[in-house]
Amino acid sequence: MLRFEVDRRLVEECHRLSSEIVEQVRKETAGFTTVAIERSVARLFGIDGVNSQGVPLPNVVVDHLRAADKLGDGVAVHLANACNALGLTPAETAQRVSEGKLDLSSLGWQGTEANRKTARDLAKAALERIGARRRERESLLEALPVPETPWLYVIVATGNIYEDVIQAKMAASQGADVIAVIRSTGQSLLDYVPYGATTEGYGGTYATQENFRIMREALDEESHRLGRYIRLVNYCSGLCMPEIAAMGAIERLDMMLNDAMYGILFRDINAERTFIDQGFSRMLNAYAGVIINTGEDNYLTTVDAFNSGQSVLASQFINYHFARRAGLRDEAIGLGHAFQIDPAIEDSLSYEIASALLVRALFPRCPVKYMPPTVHKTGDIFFAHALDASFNMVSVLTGQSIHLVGMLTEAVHTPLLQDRYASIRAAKYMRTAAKRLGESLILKEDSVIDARSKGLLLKCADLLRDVRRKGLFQAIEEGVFAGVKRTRSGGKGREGVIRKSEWYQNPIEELIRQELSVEPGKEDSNS
Amino acid sequence: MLRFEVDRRLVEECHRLSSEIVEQVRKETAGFTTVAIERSVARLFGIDGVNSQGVPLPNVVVDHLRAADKLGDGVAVHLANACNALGLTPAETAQRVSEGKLDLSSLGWQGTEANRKTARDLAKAALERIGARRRERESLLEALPVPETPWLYVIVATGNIYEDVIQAKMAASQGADVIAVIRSTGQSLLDYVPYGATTEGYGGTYATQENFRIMREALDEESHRLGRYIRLVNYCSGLCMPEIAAMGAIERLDMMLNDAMYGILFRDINAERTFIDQGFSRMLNAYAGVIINTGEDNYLTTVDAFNSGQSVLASQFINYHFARRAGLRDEAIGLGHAFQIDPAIEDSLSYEIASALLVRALFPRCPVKYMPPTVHKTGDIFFAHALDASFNMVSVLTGQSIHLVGMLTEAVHTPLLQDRYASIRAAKYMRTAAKRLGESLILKEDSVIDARSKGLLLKCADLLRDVRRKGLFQAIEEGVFAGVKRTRSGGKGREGVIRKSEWYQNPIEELIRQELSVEPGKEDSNS
Amino acid sequence: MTGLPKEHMEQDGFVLPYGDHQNDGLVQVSFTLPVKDGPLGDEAARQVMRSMALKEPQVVESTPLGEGYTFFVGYGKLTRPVELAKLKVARPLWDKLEPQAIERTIRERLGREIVVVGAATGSDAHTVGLDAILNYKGFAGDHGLEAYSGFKVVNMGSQVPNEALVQRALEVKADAVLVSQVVTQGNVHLSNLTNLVELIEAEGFRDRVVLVAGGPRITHALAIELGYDAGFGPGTKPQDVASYLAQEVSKRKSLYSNRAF
Amino acid sequence: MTGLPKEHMEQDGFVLPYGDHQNDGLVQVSFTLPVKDGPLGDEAARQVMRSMALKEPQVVESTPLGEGYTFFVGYGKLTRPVELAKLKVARPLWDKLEPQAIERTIRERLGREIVVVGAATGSDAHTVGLDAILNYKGFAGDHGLEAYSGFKVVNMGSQVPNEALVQRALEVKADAVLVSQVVTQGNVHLSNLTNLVELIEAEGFRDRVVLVAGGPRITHALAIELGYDAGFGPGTKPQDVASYLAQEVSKRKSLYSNRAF
Ligand code: B12
Ligand code: B12
Ligand SMILES: Cc1ncc(COP(=O)(O)O)c(C=O)c1O
Ligand SMILES: Cc1ncc(COP(=O)(O)O)c(C=O)c1O
Repeated sequence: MLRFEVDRRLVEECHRLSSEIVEQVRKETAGFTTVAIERSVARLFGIDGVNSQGVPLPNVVVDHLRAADKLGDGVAVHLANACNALGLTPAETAQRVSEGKLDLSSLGWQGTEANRKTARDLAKAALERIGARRRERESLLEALPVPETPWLYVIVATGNIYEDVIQAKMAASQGADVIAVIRSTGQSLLDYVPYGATTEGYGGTYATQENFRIMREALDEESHRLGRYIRLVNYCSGLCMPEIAAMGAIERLDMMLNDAMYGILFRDINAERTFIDQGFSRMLNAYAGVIINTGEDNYLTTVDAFNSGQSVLASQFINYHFARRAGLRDEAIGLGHAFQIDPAIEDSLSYEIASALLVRALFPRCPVKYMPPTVHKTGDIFFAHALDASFNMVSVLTGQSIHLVGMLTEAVHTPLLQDRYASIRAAKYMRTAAKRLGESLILKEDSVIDARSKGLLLKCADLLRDVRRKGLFQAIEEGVFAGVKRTRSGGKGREGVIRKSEWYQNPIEELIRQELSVEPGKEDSNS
Repeated sequence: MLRFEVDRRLVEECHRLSSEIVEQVRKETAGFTTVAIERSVARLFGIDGVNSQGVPLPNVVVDHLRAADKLGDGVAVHLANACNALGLTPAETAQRVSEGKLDLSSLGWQGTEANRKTARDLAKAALERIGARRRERESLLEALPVPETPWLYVIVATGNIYEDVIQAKMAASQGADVIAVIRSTGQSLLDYVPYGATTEGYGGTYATQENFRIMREALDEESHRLGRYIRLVNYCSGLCMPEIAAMGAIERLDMMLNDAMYGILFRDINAERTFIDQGFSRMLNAYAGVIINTGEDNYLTTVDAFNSGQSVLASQFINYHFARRAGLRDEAIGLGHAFQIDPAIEDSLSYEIASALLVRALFPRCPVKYMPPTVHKTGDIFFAHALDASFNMVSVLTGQSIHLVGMLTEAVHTPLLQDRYASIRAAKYMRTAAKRLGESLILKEDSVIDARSKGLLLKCADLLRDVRRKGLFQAIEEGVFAGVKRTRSGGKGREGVIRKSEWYQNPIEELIRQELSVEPGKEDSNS
Repeated sequence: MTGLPKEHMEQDGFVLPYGDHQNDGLVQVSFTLPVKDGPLGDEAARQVMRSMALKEPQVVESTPLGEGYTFFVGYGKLTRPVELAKLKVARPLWDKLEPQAIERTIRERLGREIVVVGAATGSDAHTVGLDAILNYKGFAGDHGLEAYSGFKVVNMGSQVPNEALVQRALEVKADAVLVSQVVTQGNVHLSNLTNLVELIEAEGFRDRVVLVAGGPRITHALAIELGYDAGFGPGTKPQDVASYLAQEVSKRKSLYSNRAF
Repeated sequence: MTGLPKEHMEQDGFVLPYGDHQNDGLVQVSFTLPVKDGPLGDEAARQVMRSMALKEPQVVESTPLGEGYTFFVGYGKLTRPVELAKLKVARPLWDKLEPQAIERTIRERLGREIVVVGAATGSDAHTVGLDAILNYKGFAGDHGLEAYSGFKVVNMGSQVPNEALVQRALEVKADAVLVSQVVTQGNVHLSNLTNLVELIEAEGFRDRVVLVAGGPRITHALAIELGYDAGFGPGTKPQDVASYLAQEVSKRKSLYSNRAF
């Protein structure tokens, strides 16, 4: 592929700055957990299902402890206490709590050491379950290798999981390597995860554990039929970020959209809550062997791509360091990037190449998730298709790894069966036709592309210096990313941020840290 | 633009070989004229219109002389003789002949010198008329410059000249720089040129002088409206090659499809006739300031583009030397090239770049006419559009000059209004988006592209050596070009080849040779 | 959508699609059928085209998409012309004004600021279009309503429940309520928009407010049909909306001179 | 077009186009109207879609193409399903055979070479398709009829007048006449093909010859309708044609055992 040589000193400075930016946030949020994190622990302890009013049991348990002002201890010890006291599994405990038959706060305390140990045992069992699914993926990947990059990533979004299955299988048979089930509008603001198989969503299908299971099963079947492992993606953003990470780990999802700032900027979710949630959810992703997809591509929908390239890069550095701190290896950090410059701009294609090259050079081991043009598409489906052809070319030329296939009907509707077909066909063609194109070309010094890449990196470093100076919360408050301003204490879901008590325990986190050797405030050394 | 460095020694050898190949053909055909050449002279002397049976008067006059076995002298002196004898203009002469009122062969001979002089005067008047149109073009181009390359070239082909006008004007307003009126199937095998405005053709509109005029007038109007000179193209191939060149010269066409071998290979027209006709028609093109378009692109419709690239190149060398011998400057030799490799082949895009680069490097001053993919298009108009996007990119990247805009409906029908729009839109986008892309990149030595370009040139040289050895007629007999085999004496229209008498005179040719300083058997020195 | 030259609305005659020749009626279609590819599938596709009143239906491509589904591209000829004079088009009743004229209209005809509240409602989080109209920055070189001294703008942002929007409109005594709807899958925009009108009617201030909808699938006609005063689709400029509001709110002032706010 | 697995012909039930949901009926259309762009133009486009029986017609793009013409892209929903069992499809009545089986059939059932004459007729100069079927080289890895010892092939090439083809067929006592028609503008292929049948009938040897048409817009059904014995469309392999001819000519031999040649 075509290569760009970065100024290593500058890159190191960017890494140092962002590492410091991220450490600052970590320090300021270390004393807190969230309702969503606790619900994930509950889920991982085996609590699932809904009560008679349809409220998910993880919510029931967490709300119950919260009402008793015990949530600061974490759910884990309290569930362990019930276990030790009554010999109940967490699921049984939740069931009783939900039926009003059990009050956890009035149960006799079975001893801190004993409870902590039980909690750790429950956590160990949970992680074993996840580990098993991870190993399952590894062996499937060995048996059913995915021969070509970039992987072709398409979305299904009918709103009905059973239709999604039909469309996903067909997409896979047409050549898609990765299937993302887009979720319904509005789900990210729900402070619970809907339950069971669902058949009605708008602009997407609800992310539920059962939906995950149904789709994973269908894709496993299809993977075997095709001799190629089809990866499954869903979102762990929004108010339930860590819970969905847990569900994804259990149902062997392969990638998850997980961004440290997307919820803040695009869903007006409280910033502290988001930073805390992303930390734990990424640990789960890391343990599950999930590749995360960050969401910088989204910035270019609210600000101009030509002028704001540096904010995408700066955010990638920051997201990267958040991810490293959660134990994700480079190979699991799928940084979001996008082809969004106004096609009316002279040399737009060269500028797109410049930024695509740059992100590859800056994060050489990270599988960039390259997003297609969307903003400048209109109902002229023919021109949209031509624009995607350029995107496909740049993707292959610059050696991107995860290629979100652009749709000719982007400005019209979520993709029809035939839209996905046409788009996959065009992307496949380019992957073959331009296979060794990048190897054939050398970037000319001081050319329009080279100058743009260099300029972007300089601006990115400036921006990171500025963010380092004022802190990430302040930067967000000033609208540095995506042109969106959010205050530290504003936004949805802040009430779900809980100060940890001195007895707080999250045994899942502890174990993951231990197994992946991630110390709080430190990144692991593979960098 | 991206560049490829050719092996100069090898290129010089190719030029020497093809010059010799062409000189051999010239020598073997120098003693002949054709009915079509003589009809062109008649036309240029002002003979037009049809007789009561609809037979064009140039045919009437030429057939008349032929019947009297006088055609070997050329029409010019006989028309001059009539002029000197009866004081008639050639047009009046033709009228009388057609009415059976005049027998040219029984007219008293007015003296060779006198007749020759009159013939030269008539020729001078004709060339002045053409020269005036040429200067008209030059001043229009100055007033209405065409700012961007590649020029976007589209076809109109409704069969009805009035519909063509509507579609051509709209295409120009959408961004087309060049309009080609495709002619009806079958016209190339007519041994006369249809007369008047026509409204019914199949797969194209008849090439008639009136149709030329109507379209030129409409495009002049549009050029003024748009402030950009719109070039008009038609075909001077087929049995009436030189006549149509004459008509094009008179009606200020700007480009003409004119290939030294197309008629032989694709229309089974006699080889000797074709070589003789192309020589004179190109002189007319040269004098009129017309850019010719050669037809090597067509070869890749009957043989595989991946395996037969060298035959395209070899033919370009040969066509080039035929053209130089007819007085065409490099800037007027639009060599045909095409993007036709099977898109299913790995690295097909790199191979396309390789050959597009090579042709630019071999003929640096010739305006290559780059043809879009056609053969591998199917009714999947979406994929066809994506394929054209690649073609558009290669065209801009490699700095082609005349860009025939590919149509998404290539495999379906001659372009609809909306097809042309979508295709122009996509091509315009690429011209802007990739403007300086080529300047940004350097070709890597021994890469897949570089190796392919080098390999093609080597094979081309081999092929030319072979053709030089056996002669062009023999090579054609063996199916070297386009995989089509034609014998020297076979094919249509051979009866129209006429041995020149010792009194033969073609004053048009003489004057053009004089004014452009083209000696038979020599190329001019701008090379 | 607004201030269009007259000739855009006043064409007549009968028209047919035009591909290659006047009135040839040529139309391109593509669709997917749950049939296998093959002669039967092609015939089914032709039958679909016949159902669409297309003559000489041609299937130019049929591609299997996977188990039992086939994608078709076709061309056919429509023979029933459209009579332009008979078309009913909801006509915009305002003129496009220049910014100064807008300010002047508000100052002179209304004599106070126009208060507008805008939101992307329901679960819709697309704010780019709404922001383009409301925020100072604007759209395509044209500043948003905030840039006018004649407008006071409350932009509530995205995913705003209809109830919250109604509440806020009452609080700030809004002259105009501007709603953006971008997501249309399952016609969710239609139910959202209808619900808002109902809430406003229930609160009893429908006649005191100019109600405007916008979004890529919104047309003026659709908005009218849903009980709105105006609708703005793709390519709307802030100036269009400002022109409309300046004229409409001023006009209403005289109609409801006794209005509470 | 030949030797298709049975299930390709034997589906039934009612089907509708499928976009996002089963039976949503979604169809994409594009066309150009001689109208200016604007609300009236959009409404004319919706009216065109209504004429095509599309419900909820959506114009998603309207682009002016130049003086008074506008290009539209639309989506709409078809609600009238196609009943598969009721479709009439001309069924191919031959089986696809392997090359050896083709040779054997000719040898054993006919006992002599099959003589075929092929041409691209009228002013049509497209020979690639015809050559693909006839010439040794063949198409997509499959050799043409020339490669079979059972066929004697006369390929007359392009732009052959129907009269010349008929003449040659008589001269060589052709068992089969193969015609290629690629250019279809103004339906020129239909008149060409019809004219050929008439000439052959006039010469009185229609029943002694297998008459086959081929080309990108040819279907078996169309060929039958025009009075041919078979039609071959895009993607035809030489082997398909060889299979058909081997079986059909052999069959006819028994029917017309007294035939002149
Ligand atoms: C940018 C974008 C996003 C951004 C939004 C950022 C933001 N803060 O707005 C992000 C990335 C966050 C996003 C997310 C999603 N999106 Co989105 N997104 C788009 C995209 C690419 C562009 C929209 C846009 O900004 N257009 C530019 C503006 C200026 O145009 P506009 O909205 O039409 O506005 C103009 C007019 O309509 C009018 N107007 C609009 N509103 C108003 C209001 C008033 C009062 C007035 C007067 C005028 C007016 O004036 C504006 C200026 O001319 C479109 C695809 C496309 N190319 O259109 C998809 C699209 C709209 N998104 C879509 C979907 C499905 C989603 C998701 C639901 C996907 C998912 N499941 O995750 C999510 C969730 C969003 C949610 N909960 O609503 C679909 C909607 C499908 C449908 N028709 O139902 C689209 C069409 C893409 C697709 N093909 O799938 N999206
Ligand atoms: C190659 C080509 C040419 C070459 C032809 C070279 C040659 N010796 O054949 C050249 C460059 C010379 C050419 C010229 C023209 N062409 Co042309 N050409 C094409 C092109 C790109 C490909 C056709 C092709 O070779 N296909 C590959 C073969 C294998 O496919 P096929 O023909 O469908 O054949 C298969 C089946 O149909 C079947 N079959 C075909 N014939 C037969 C016969 C029998 C007996 C059987 C059993 C089966 C059979 O089996 C074959 C194998 O599967 C098409 C566009 C396209 N992509 O389709 C335009 C196209 C066919 N050409 C077109 C036109 C208009 C022309 C011109 C008239 C343009 C002009 N005015 O100058 C000229 C003149 C030609 C003339 N007088 O007929 C139009 C026809 C429009 C229409 N539908 O009416 C097309 C569709 C392009 C376009 N969109 O405008 N053309
Ligand atoms: C990181 C991330 N999360 C989530 C989403 C989707 O939005 P929501 O969380 O509202 O479903 C996106 C959009 O593409 C995204 O990039
Ligand atoms: C040089 C040349 N002449 C003529 C033609 C057109 O064919 P015809 O001469 O049959 O009209 C072509 C085809 O594109 C061509 O390339």
